[in-house]
Amino acid sequence: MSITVEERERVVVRFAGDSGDGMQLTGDRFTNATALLGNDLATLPDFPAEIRAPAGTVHGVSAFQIQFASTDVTTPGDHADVLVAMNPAALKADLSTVIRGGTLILNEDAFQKRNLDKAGYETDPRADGTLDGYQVYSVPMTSITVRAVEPVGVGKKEAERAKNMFALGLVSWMYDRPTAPTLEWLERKFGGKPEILDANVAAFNAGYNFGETTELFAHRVEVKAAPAEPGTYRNVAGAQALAWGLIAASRASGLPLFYASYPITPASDLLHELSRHKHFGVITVQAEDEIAAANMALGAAFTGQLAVTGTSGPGLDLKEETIGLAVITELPMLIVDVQRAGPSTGMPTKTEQGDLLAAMFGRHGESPIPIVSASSPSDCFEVAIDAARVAIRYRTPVIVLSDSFLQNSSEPWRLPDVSAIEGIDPHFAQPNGAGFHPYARNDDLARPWAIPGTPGLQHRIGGLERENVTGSISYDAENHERMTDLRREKVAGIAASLPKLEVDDATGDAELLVLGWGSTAGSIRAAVRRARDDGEKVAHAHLRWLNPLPSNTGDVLRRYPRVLIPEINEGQLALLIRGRFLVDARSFSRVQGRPLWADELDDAIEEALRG
Amino acid sequence: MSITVEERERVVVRFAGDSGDGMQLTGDRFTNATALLGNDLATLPDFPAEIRAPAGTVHGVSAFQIQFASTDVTTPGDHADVLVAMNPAALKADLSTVIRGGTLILNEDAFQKRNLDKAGYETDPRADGTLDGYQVYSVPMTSITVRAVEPVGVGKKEAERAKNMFALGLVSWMYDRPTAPTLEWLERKFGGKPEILDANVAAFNAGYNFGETTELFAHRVEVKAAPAEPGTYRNVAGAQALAWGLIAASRASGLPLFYASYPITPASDLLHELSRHKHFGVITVQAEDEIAAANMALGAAFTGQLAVTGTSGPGLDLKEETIGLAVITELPMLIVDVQRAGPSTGMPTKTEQGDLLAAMFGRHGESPIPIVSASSPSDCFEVAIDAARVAIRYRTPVIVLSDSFLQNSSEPWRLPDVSAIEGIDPHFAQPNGAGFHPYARNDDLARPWAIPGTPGLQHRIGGLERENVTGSISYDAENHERMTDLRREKVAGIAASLPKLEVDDATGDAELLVLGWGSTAGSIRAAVRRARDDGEKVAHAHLRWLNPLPSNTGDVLRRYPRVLIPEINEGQLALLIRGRFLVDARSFSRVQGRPLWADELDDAIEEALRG
Amino acid sequence: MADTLERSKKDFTSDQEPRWCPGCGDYAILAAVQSFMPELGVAPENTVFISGIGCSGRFTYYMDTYGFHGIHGRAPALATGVATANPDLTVWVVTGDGDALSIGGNHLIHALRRNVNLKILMFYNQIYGLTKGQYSPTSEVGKVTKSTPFGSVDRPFDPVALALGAAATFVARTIDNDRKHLTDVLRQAAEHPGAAFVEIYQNCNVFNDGAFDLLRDKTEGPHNQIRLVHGEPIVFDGGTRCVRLAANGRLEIAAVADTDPAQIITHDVHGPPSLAFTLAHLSQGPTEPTCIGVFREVQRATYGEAVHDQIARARERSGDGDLEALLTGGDTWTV
Amino acid sequence: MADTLERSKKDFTSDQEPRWCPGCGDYAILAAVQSFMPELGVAPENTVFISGIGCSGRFTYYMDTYGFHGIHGRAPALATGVATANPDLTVWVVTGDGDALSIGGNHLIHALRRNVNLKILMFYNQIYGLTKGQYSPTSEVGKVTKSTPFGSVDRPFDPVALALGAAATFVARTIDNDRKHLTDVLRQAAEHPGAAFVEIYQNCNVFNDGAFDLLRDKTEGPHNQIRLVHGEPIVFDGGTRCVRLAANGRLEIAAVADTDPAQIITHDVHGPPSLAFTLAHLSQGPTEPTCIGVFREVQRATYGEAVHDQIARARERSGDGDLEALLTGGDTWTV
Ligand SMILES: Cc1ncc(C[n+]2csc(CCOP(=O)(O)OP(=O)(O)O)c2C)c(N)n1
Ligand SMILES: Cc1ncc(C[n+]2csc(CCOP(=O)(O)OP(=O)(O)O)c2C)c(N)n1
Ligand code: SF4
Ligand code: SF4
Ligand SMILES: [Mg+2]
Ligand SMILES: [Mg+2]
Repeated sequence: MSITVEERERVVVRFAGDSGDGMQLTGDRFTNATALLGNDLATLPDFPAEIRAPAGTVHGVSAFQIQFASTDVTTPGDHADVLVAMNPAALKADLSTVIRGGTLILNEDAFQKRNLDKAGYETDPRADGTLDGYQVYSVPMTSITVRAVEPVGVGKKEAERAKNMFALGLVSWMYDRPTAPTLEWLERKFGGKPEILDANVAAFNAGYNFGETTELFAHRVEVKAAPAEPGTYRNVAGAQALAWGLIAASRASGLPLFYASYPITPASDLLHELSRHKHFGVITVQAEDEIAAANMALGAAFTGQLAVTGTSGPGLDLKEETIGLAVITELPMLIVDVQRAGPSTGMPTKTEQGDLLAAMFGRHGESPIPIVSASSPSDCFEVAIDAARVAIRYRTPVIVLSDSFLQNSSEPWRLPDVSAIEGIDPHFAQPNGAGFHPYARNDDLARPWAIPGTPGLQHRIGGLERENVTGSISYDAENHERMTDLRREKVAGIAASLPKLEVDDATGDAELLVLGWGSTAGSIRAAVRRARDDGEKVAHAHLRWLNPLPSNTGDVLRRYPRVLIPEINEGQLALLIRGRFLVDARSFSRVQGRPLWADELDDAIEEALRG
Repeated sequence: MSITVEERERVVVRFAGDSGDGMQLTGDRFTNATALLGNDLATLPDFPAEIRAPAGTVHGVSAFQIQFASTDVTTPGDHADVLVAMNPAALKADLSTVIRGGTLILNEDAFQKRNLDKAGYETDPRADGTLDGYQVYSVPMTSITVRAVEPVGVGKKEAERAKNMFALGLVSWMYDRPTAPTLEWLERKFGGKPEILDANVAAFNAGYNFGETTELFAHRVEVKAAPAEPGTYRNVAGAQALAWGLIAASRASGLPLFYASYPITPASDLLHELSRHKHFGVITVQAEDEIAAANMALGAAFTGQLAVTGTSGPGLDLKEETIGLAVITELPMLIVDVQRAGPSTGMPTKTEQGDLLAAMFGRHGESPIPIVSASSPSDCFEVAIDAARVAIRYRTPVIVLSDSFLQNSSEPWRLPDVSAIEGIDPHFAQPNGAGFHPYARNDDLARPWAIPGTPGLQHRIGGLERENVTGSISYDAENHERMTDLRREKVAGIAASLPKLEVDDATGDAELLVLGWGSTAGSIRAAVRRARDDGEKVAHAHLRWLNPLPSNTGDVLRRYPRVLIPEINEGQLALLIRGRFLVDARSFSRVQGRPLWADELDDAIEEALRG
Repeated sequence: MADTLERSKKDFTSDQEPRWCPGCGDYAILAAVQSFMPELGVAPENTVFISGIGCSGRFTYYMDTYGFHGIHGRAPALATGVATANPDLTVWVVTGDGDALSIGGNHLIHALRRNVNLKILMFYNQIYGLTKGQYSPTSEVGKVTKSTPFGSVDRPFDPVALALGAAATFVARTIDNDRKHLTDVLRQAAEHPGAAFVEIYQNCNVFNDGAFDLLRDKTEGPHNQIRLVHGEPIVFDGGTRCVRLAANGRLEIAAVADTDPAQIITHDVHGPPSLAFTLAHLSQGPTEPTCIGVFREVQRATYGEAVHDQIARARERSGDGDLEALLTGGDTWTV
Repeated sequence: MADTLERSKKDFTSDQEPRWCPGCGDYAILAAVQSFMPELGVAPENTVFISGIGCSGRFTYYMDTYGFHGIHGRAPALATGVATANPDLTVWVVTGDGDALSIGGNHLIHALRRNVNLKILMFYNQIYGLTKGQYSPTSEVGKVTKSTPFGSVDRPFDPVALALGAAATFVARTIDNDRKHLTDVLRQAAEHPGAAFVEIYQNCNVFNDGAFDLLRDKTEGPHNQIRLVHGEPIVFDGGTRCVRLAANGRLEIAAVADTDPAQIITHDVHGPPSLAFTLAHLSQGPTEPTCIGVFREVQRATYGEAVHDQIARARERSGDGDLEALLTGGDTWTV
């Protein structure tokens, strides 16, 4: 039987196994090879909530999903075309993610009674009809791996642990991925442990050869490289891009980066990543709690550093009082909120966009703050720089909204020319002989940033209301109103320096505007494209700055007879848009702890168009 | 010269002096006599920010304002008809509060160079034209008091300290207030110290007689008793009424009252008041901070008590994470937020309505919570009971919004029949032999309240997302969405048990609806009345519950061509109303750390009608 | 609220399957606690377990008692509410070293100061487990973790010393894998009326494996555990070493052979907390000989008792509160 | 960052008029600090005062240095940010007993543990002044205040003991009205490299007048102040009383006349913190003879130093960071 090659535009593969099975690593390597091949792609790791749940249980399943294509990829895919399941639990947990008719590659060795029991299968799903309608390939991955690795002479346990490389080899063969990058990577990683290296290489090759030599698979799939702008690319996850963006902002402004944080899923990776780059002069402080972290950052801001504190929802709640202090003291500072599913502890490993209103309004009193959000993993880089630029220019704290999905998923990124990143002048106040007025404002309504160490500019700031210009404590009624207005106007005025809201409206006469923000960009883009392919007139605009809104937002909204706002919350942006512009925007809300699926948006768009 | 008596419908008197001058006490006593005389009234103490600022300085001025009338009184008065100023600083601080042509009663003895300097007067305002257009009475209060007290034989300092009683006596004479209540009160207060008693009585009488015998004052003013519904009345401040309402709710529900709080202006008085009533079984805990206080209350709620925590804005920020925990664990609990001027530390002694959106949205994730607000000092009593009733019935935390103005000001209160207060059945879960499901819901969507000590109902709750019905931890996508919806629907569903929004629309065809919430009720009512007196068609509706809104809110709003929403913030309710109902409600915003004035509302109403 | 019903471990075991990493020290602690509970004679329904966030925080779910899994760091405050509202309940707090000493440090020291009737079990693994391995305020200086790839630079707390500094009335230390010692300490903690702080050395085999080997190890342990017993001279290492008085009132570890028996310190859990504090600073635990057992036990009114006494006295003085009298107290008038 | 310019009190005095109550102990402390500052040789622009909320919090406004009046309880964290970001600054923290020990307790103990280079002045008046008189976690049991009309029921912290429990490297106590002693302690605190915790007995004449009379009073004071001096025997009350060794390593106050001189303890600020801790528990201060002066002083790397050292070492190892190299590190491909 000869093996045919089928060309496909896009494929979604999902690797699923036990926490200990190394699925994230497998996914990473597959992603890497795919990126090097030139496909566009997007990935989504799906961690279990437990650190290491008992092996073989459904709640211990760890998965990694990748969509890659010869055209533009905007999401990791709603559903998988192929699921690699290393054990019954993985099958149980993730079968529902696979399209009907999709391919299942199962590790046959793991389908014994004990594992079926642990996964909660009463009968073998391979035999009881559960898998009817799927293309099932049962491959004894463990035993082949053990046999292949035997010559290397490592112990049985080590040999078995290499089975993920077998799976990787097999899938690499199926999709005709280059093997060199993986082999090189293994070399780098296990160079110091030749036995382990050999075992992994043997397993990988065994997997690849298994595809090549057995007649199990009737065809391979080829996904051609996607057209891409010329440039140097890498694959990047949101957490990395955000960390690097902060470092870039530090370089652009000449201000040392000071990052204070208290660990919390899914924001901890930012702390981890930044703490590795001390040679950039990055100070990272693991604070005793989120309140301390925010205060430390604010203290560092006072000294003239690029101060950042990062957290997730529960930590945002705790930081609010301190953010209010940053608002009234008008100091530049970034607060990164990597949103996760709430309320309360909620589902810490799952994604959500539930913190927008808490970012807007989570502090007592009138406490306006700029808010910016990232729309894709690589976009986090730019967003970090933009946020720093606004914070420094306007002397204001800025909240950066990311989410669990963005932080963990990855995509190819065309590397920016770092020498072209525009400088950010901190414009520290300089002594000029005359009296110093810490609340004298410039045209941006920003006040001077006079840092300790500067002779003659000693001054005192704090949380009590200030007299404008002089900065003295003031209980004066009119001054309070003036300051309240000024704080609002200053933030509103930022819009003047922001890009206008761009609308992707192919024909210019769309009947529906889909307005989004944050990590839903990819899903919305995919859905809007499909709707257009179906002949619908649909436009898409995606907000980066949520406060202030781009100056043309009202105009854009009023240009369309219908507006749909999809969010992974219960309509938070929708409330703001409706309240501000009195536009009857319809909210599409899906709060399931996962990214929006393009196909559920298809329906929502359809309804909005007809509704 | 004979003294004429002028009858007036309403008068606003303001007592102002040094922090040490006893102005609050003077005001209290005047209020008491006024209440006993049967006037309607409202009061407003105005404390300095400092504990005891240096004597004689403007920032050490303490004032007390009262409006009393023979008709309905709704506010302490925008401006004073009469200012009693015990020293130049008091005049300097408060002259602007007096209407043009108003009366100034000055303590002549205090107007020496030193005091003028301290007050920041370069020349004597009595001589330099500053007081042109006012009716000025310069009375040597200190020296007359010292002379009057001489026979008692107390030291000079004690004698001088009694000058506030002189002022009280004089003003009591001017407005024909009964003297007996004051004399009796002095007797009760100083019974144990006969010399001090005699000194105060002598000073009070001297003041009264000074009015009677000197020819300085050409006329007295009489303000007749106001018509009032039959009943027993007392004067009550918001803090008291709220404390007593909580005690009443405790009695009505049979649940012990547990109040945990961390002191903060202006919420501390609630802690002070409740801690005095231990014989009601009230537990008060002064916690180490606001987070602890909220957690302690939540712990007490878990045990089946009526758990309450109180604070002001900065403390609300800190409690938000714990409130989120109360939301997801669906336990009854009250959070009282006595708002003050923000952001941050702001102006701690000044009032504001700046926390509405923080109450609505201050927590990460979708975390809906009922919010209720009080509209007058005495209304706090009912509000506390209503809040407890909703919290217990629906198993939900409830935020009670009060503010600095409400807590400190007072008004006559027709005492409710305590035996008629409807009981609140906590409906604790009882063992029924069958398995217990902590998240099984009743028709209100409320879950069972199973308290420790109940055999067979052991269960575990917490901040992780729960499976509906069973309450097991769940990471299931659909369950999360279902629970998110349920939490929202439960809170929304409370509207069914709440009174509809009532509109005060005299003619039924008003062209403008003025919609308010909280402590602005009195000012709005006064302004709306005046507008009607001027022939305008204006309606007034006042929201008590801000979440959920009364079920007919949309209908009411749509009935009027124009809607005006006055708030002591920058349009927080306005945003909610606009966003929810797409009604072009106009916001009137005045953020000056003080109650709204009816006369500034006059203009706003005028504008809204024409605009 | 003890009674005399017969109960077994099963009565305290919920139907939830524990989900810690295989090999985690938490399993041993859970088993010890579940087995110990029947001995207390307190019904499951009168027992409340309260925990914060962390691997340790899951403990609550495995006990078939009332349970509240609070938010990070706030368990002592949540538990203070429970124990103060209803002093008839037996309230246990389970917390981690990050939960208790990092974000929750303030609530812990205040609960101890107030002497709230809580039995606080702090799982001391010198790491953040649940968030996958950052250092903790109890990690040793130089600790390499995800958040400190070049080693931590800040000195850790000694939780026993901190608790003593916070005026705790009961302070003890024990080890996850020594069931007998652990149970013995639990018993004494349970008997103590007031706040009992129990530090449990707990092995996190995923992120900080072996941190306590010197003390946990079956062969090393006996040499390095200084087992404190009230009223007995402090000797260890098979009777070869002791704690003795040195110059200027200081204490030191010495060989028994070289020591005048009169100089050997007798352990005393009562009196001023100074002795306990000194013992806590004898060495850099857990990497040197380390004291385990009860450091301190003194009796003071518990917070809950004092609060309810005050209410009882107010009622004796003024009778049970009368709402009508409250409202009409002060000046009223009738129309 | 000391220099040799001549400065005077005026250089550290801002144009804001202090607004404490007349007679408040804060005035004396302010005057002492302003007078002492020139001695340090640090320019006002290199000096930062950071405070929390409370009467004490206003201190910041009266110093003509850089100043940050933070929110309640968070001054140590805010100051940690300042001192860690820029170790060249001299950073002072002014806080109250409520600010530092109630809401801010956690930040305080962590700043001490980390040995952040902060000079922390805690105004100990055993009351909440600014909020008009509620009890504080340092008020004695039974304290009648607005929030405890029937007396408080919870035992207070001893701040010195708490600081020692938190591994503080410098702990001292002094008194508002003893300018010489106060200045002397400030000097030692300033010289200490690292976190210095100074408790200052401060009279709040409005809400807690006379709390420290036994020690502040010109005639009572000398009898009751146990003045600690490193290296000297601990005697007081005009040489008539002393601190001596008692049974089982305990210390006690005794008459010198009844004491073998060899038994008198010599004050030692170094070594394990046990001696300092014992001295903190000699009595129920401030209503019995009470130790004042420096309890403890030991040297450890400061947090700021250690953080910047780590950066310097990373730069030595890897050179100054190169953004381009960072982005292109790992697998890239070119289209
Ligand atoms: C407010 C908040 N901040 C941070 C977190 C993230 N978090 C959860 S557990 C934990 C630390 C756990 O360490 P420890 O208390 O030592 O428990 P262990 O897992 O080691 O048992 C952290 C930082 C959170 N859940 N909530
Ligand atoms: C978050 C927050 N909670 C409460 C307060 C109210 N508050 C201000 S100062 C203070 C306590 C002051 O006591 P202390 O620290 O002893 O200072 P003192 O006034 O006695 O100098 C409190 C409770 C606040 N400002 N912010
Ligand atoms: S991470 Fe460590 S502490 Fe947590 S369950 Fe696993 S082994 Fe136990
Ligand atoms: S209240 Fe007390 S501490 Fe505050 S300023 Fe007045 S006297 Fe000083
Ligand atoms: Mg831990
Ligand atoms: Mg104090």
